[in-house]
Amino acid sequence: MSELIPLIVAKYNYWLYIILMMIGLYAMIAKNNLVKKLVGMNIFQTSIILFYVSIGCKKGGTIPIIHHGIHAGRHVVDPAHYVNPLPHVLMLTAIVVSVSTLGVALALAVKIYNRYKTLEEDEILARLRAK
Amino acid sequence: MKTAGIIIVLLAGALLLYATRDFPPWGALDSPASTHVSPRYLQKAMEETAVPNVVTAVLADYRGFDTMFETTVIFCAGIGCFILLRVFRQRPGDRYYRHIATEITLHIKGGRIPKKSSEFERIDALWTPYDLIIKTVCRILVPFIQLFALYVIAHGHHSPGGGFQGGVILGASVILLAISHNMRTAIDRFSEKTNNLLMAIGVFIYTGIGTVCILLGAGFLDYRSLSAVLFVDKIMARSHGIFGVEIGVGITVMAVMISIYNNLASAGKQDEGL
Amino acid sequence: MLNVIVIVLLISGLIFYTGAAVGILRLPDFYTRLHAAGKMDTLGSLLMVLGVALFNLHDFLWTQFISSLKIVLILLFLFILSPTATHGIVDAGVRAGLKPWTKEQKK
Amino acid sequence: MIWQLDLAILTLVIVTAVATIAVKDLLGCAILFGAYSFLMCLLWAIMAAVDVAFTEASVGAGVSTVFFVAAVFRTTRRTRD
Amino acid sequence: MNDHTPALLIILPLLFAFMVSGMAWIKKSLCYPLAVAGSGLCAFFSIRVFTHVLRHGTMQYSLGGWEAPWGIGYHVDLLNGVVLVAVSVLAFINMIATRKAAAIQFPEKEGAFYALYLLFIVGLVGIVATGDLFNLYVLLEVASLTSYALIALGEGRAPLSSLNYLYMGTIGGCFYLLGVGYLYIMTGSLNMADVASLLRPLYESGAIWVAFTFCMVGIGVKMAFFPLHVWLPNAYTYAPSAVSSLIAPLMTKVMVYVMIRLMISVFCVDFAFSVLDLGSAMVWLSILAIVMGAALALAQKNLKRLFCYIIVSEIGYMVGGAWLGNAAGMTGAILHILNDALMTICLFLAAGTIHYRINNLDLDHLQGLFGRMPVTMACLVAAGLSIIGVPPTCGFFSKWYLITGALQAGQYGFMAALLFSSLVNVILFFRVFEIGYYGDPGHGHMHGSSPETRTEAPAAMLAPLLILSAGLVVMGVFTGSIVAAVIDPIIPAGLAR
Repeated sequence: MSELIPLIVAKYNYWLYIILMMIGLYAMIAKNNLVKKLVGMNIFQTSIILFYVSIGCKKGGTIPIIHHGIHAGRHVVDPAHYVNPLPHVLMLTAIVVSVSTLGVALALAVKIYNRYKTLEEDEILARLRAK
Repeated sequence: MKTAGIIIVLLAGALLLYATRDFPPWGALDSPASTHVSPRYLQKAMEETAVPNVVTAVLADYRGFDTMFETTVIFCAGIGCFILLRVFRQRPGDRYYRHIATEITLHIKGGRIPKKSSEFERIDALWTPYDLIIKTVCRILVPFIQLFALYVIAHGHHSPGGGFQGGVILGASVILLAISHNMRTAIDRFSEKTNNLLMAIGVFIYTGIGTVCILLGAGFLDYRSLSAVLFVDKIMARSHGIFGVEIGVGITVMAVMISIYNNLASAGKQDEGL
Repeated sequence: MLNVIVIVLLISGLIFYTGAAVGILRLPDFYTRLHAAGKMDTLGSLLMVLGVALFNLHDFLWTQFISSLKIVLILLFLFILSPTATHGIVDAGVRAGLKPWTKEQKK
Repeated sequence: MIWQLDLAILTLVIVTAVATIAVKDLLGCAILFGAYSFLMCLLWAIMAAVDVAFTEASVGAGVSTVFFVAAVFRTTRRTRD
Repeated sequence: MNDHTPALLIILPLLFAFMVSGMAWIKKSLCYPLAVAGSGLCAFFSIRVFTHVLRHGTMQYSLGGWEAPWGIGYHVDLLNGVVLVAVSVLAFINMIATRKAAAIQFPEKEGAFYALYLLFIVGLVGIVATGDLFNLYVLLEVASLTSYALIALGEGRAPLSSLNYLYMGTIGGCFYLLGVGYLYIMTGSLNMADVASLLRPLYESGAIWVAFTFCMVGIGVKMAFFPLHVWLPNAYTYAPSAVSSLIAPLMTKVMVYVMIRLMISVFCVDFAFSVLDLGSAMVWLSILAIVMGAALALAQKNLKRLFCYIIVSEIGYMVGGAWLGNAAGMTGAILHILNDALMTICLFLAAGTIHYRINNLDLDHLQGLFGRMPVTMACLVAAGLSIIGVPPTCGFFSKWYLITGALQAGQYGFMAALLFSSLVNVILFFRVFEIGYYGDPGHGHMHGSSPETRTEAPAAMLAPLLILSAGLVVMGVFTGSIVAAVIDPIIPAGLAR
């Protein structure tokens, strides 16, 4: 047991993000409702963000805002004290992309609902086939 | 579809799981991700940009080009929602008016649209009497939210936050007004034209600052050259450049959030919503 | 001394939170549940946030004081907003025509 | 970061994610999605990614939920799965 | 003083896009001229960049004044340069050619439409010019988001097919992002050249292999490679004609470019061909793509839909050529990116012009079109011959290189598939020509004007179409020099000659 815990601690974050990703991807592929698919899409995207943020983690690192370490006019900063800022930057962008996609997709969903009066994919396809 | 979905999902999951075998342990200090590029940001950001929040420094300066396109993505979403949903010519439907003094509700079916007047107030078709407590509290709250949003934008150099978060909060304050009162109240204060212009102006500020840098003889988004205009040294010029950029981001994000909400909640008619 | 106050505040906050959680789970209908959630949650969060604000003043510095002040502002907003939100939900419930639970009804 | 706390929140996140795609009401789905985003935001705050957490709190838990609710208001709550 | 053209190439259309969208609320009549100016400047600067690269070699531009692994760098070599020119020039020509059609379809939202149009160009041009993996993702999302919105403007099923495209496209984008994440965790860098140099000792690692797979699957979704092509036909068929002639030729080709770029300058050819040894599997997949695309095209009754399936099979050509693993195949693939962009824009512009006049693209409505729109149909014939691969046109030459590559690699199946699809294209186009030439003009056209009158499209639409179809032949004639000057230097040394 005592050997097992370090092994799990070393990687569990990556495993759990994969589970989240699988949930999201499954919802996107298998769900029938258009808005449900969107929720799946968002879960998928957040899971990727989780993955990136996990990359940036460092043991014993604090938030990347520099608050000490001025020596003789020069800032001496030990990178091990702060977590990696680059994945955070990338993920800010990814969050923005996900909310933009969500906006456009919801606009499309509203448009589709106005035309077909339903959000179920199979009902829409049945209606199209009936025409 | 379900079985296909399960197969694809399991396949992808298994592949990803297989790859985690080769990953460095979580949080390891000697992983390539934390030794190759990022240490330089942490060590030099304060010296080179005078911004203690390294995320802001990387976001708006080292990788400022990414952020410009991030703002562009938001702008695309705003324009996309507008072009998809907005309907300009609408058939006159049923409208409801209330005489303010006597609280008599009038129902006008089709026909001409009456002009604005001070005695009658237009109300939603899905009319719910708006609650006094919620209305008052929200009206008191909105200025404070906006103040906080401005603080977040301006203080992004020293604390978490920045243009994007502040812009979202600014947009949320107007959305709160639209939810707690009604959409016309919000649109009266913040018209569609202003909103759409601000949407373009914000990103224009960002790109414009980059272009000004070119005109001053440095590379695109190289804020150092702004020192000639701002009368500060090169490091502070970077800091000020980041601030200008953040303002642009904030304006665009605010306008886009409001625009998407208005178009979504009113299905493009922009008269009544949630 | 400060520590004791902080611990007392945090623990009493936790007690109120627990009460809110039990109330939401155990009470019979919409209104009573919201009653529990609205009141207990507000008080619980007030106490906890106050505890955090005091804890922040551990070594008294100007910057620490400023951040404590900000936390007190959060407290103020919570005090206004949490009841308003509860009121809004109850109002919507009344409009939607939910009947309050009476003793005669079965659970 | 305390890995036990981290693991507990991650488990909660997965539970909310499953609940979000399993619930049979779109409005409930939107609200659960807000809860999911908020838990995610907590997780990132624990992992010291404060900027990401702030953004997720304002975007994921705030504006996205409002967008979902607005879209559900203009369409329908009904869903079969 | 350094040269800013690589940056200006992207910034100027971006600036003009914002101006157009703001101008829509101030003075509407200025929108279109501004859009043309933006697109034209983009084309002008891309040509300048290309000539500069031809003369002086690779151009580097670091944005924000930060050196490459820390900041974002642009890296324009010959491969980028030539694709840049193709993208920006074709987008510019399409903007001029579809002015009338767009003005009819979106009378009130012209400003927003042209803003999205310019942003789409910005996205594509940025994808081609960038040297940073994550920047590529952001620009990919710019291009995708604009194309979702533009496609959904069409009639009928357009919103639904656009939403399907959005789901597929987001899965693709996320897979690409995952792949980049895996690369980042293993190497710690995002710059393409830097990653390539750091990857070499890691070739045996499973994570790199998975990263490669996910990048390729993501790009494959976006470029509609065969099993992942389901979104393409509906999306491009129901899109408005001004949009489909913009997106159909450019988006998929740029994605093929991204695939080649990842293969030759991120993962390097050694990894793609010797370590992974995926070559023959990918070639078999593309054989499937070509055959299925051609077979499905045979079953279509709508002109635009037929072209869409032709695109699916052409994607198979390019992917297969790139994965043949020798210089001739790669040359064929790169040449085919250019040629196919030119051919498909011709096809879709012709289809758009026909749609502008008769408002219907079902094959049985096209009867007697040669009499009614002779010039448009002549251009359609030229594009069709090029797709089939008739010698003076450019389609022949890229097919020639592909077949040579297939023979050298011993992939006779690929060669057979190429010949099969050419045969199918012959059948397809001659059926269209037959309907257009011999079909009874009165039939299927009960309403409207007398069938004998010539209702040729306005000159503003015809002139670009004529220029483009002349370009088909010009490209064909100058193939030799293009290959010698542009494509030969970029073939990586690791490939068998």
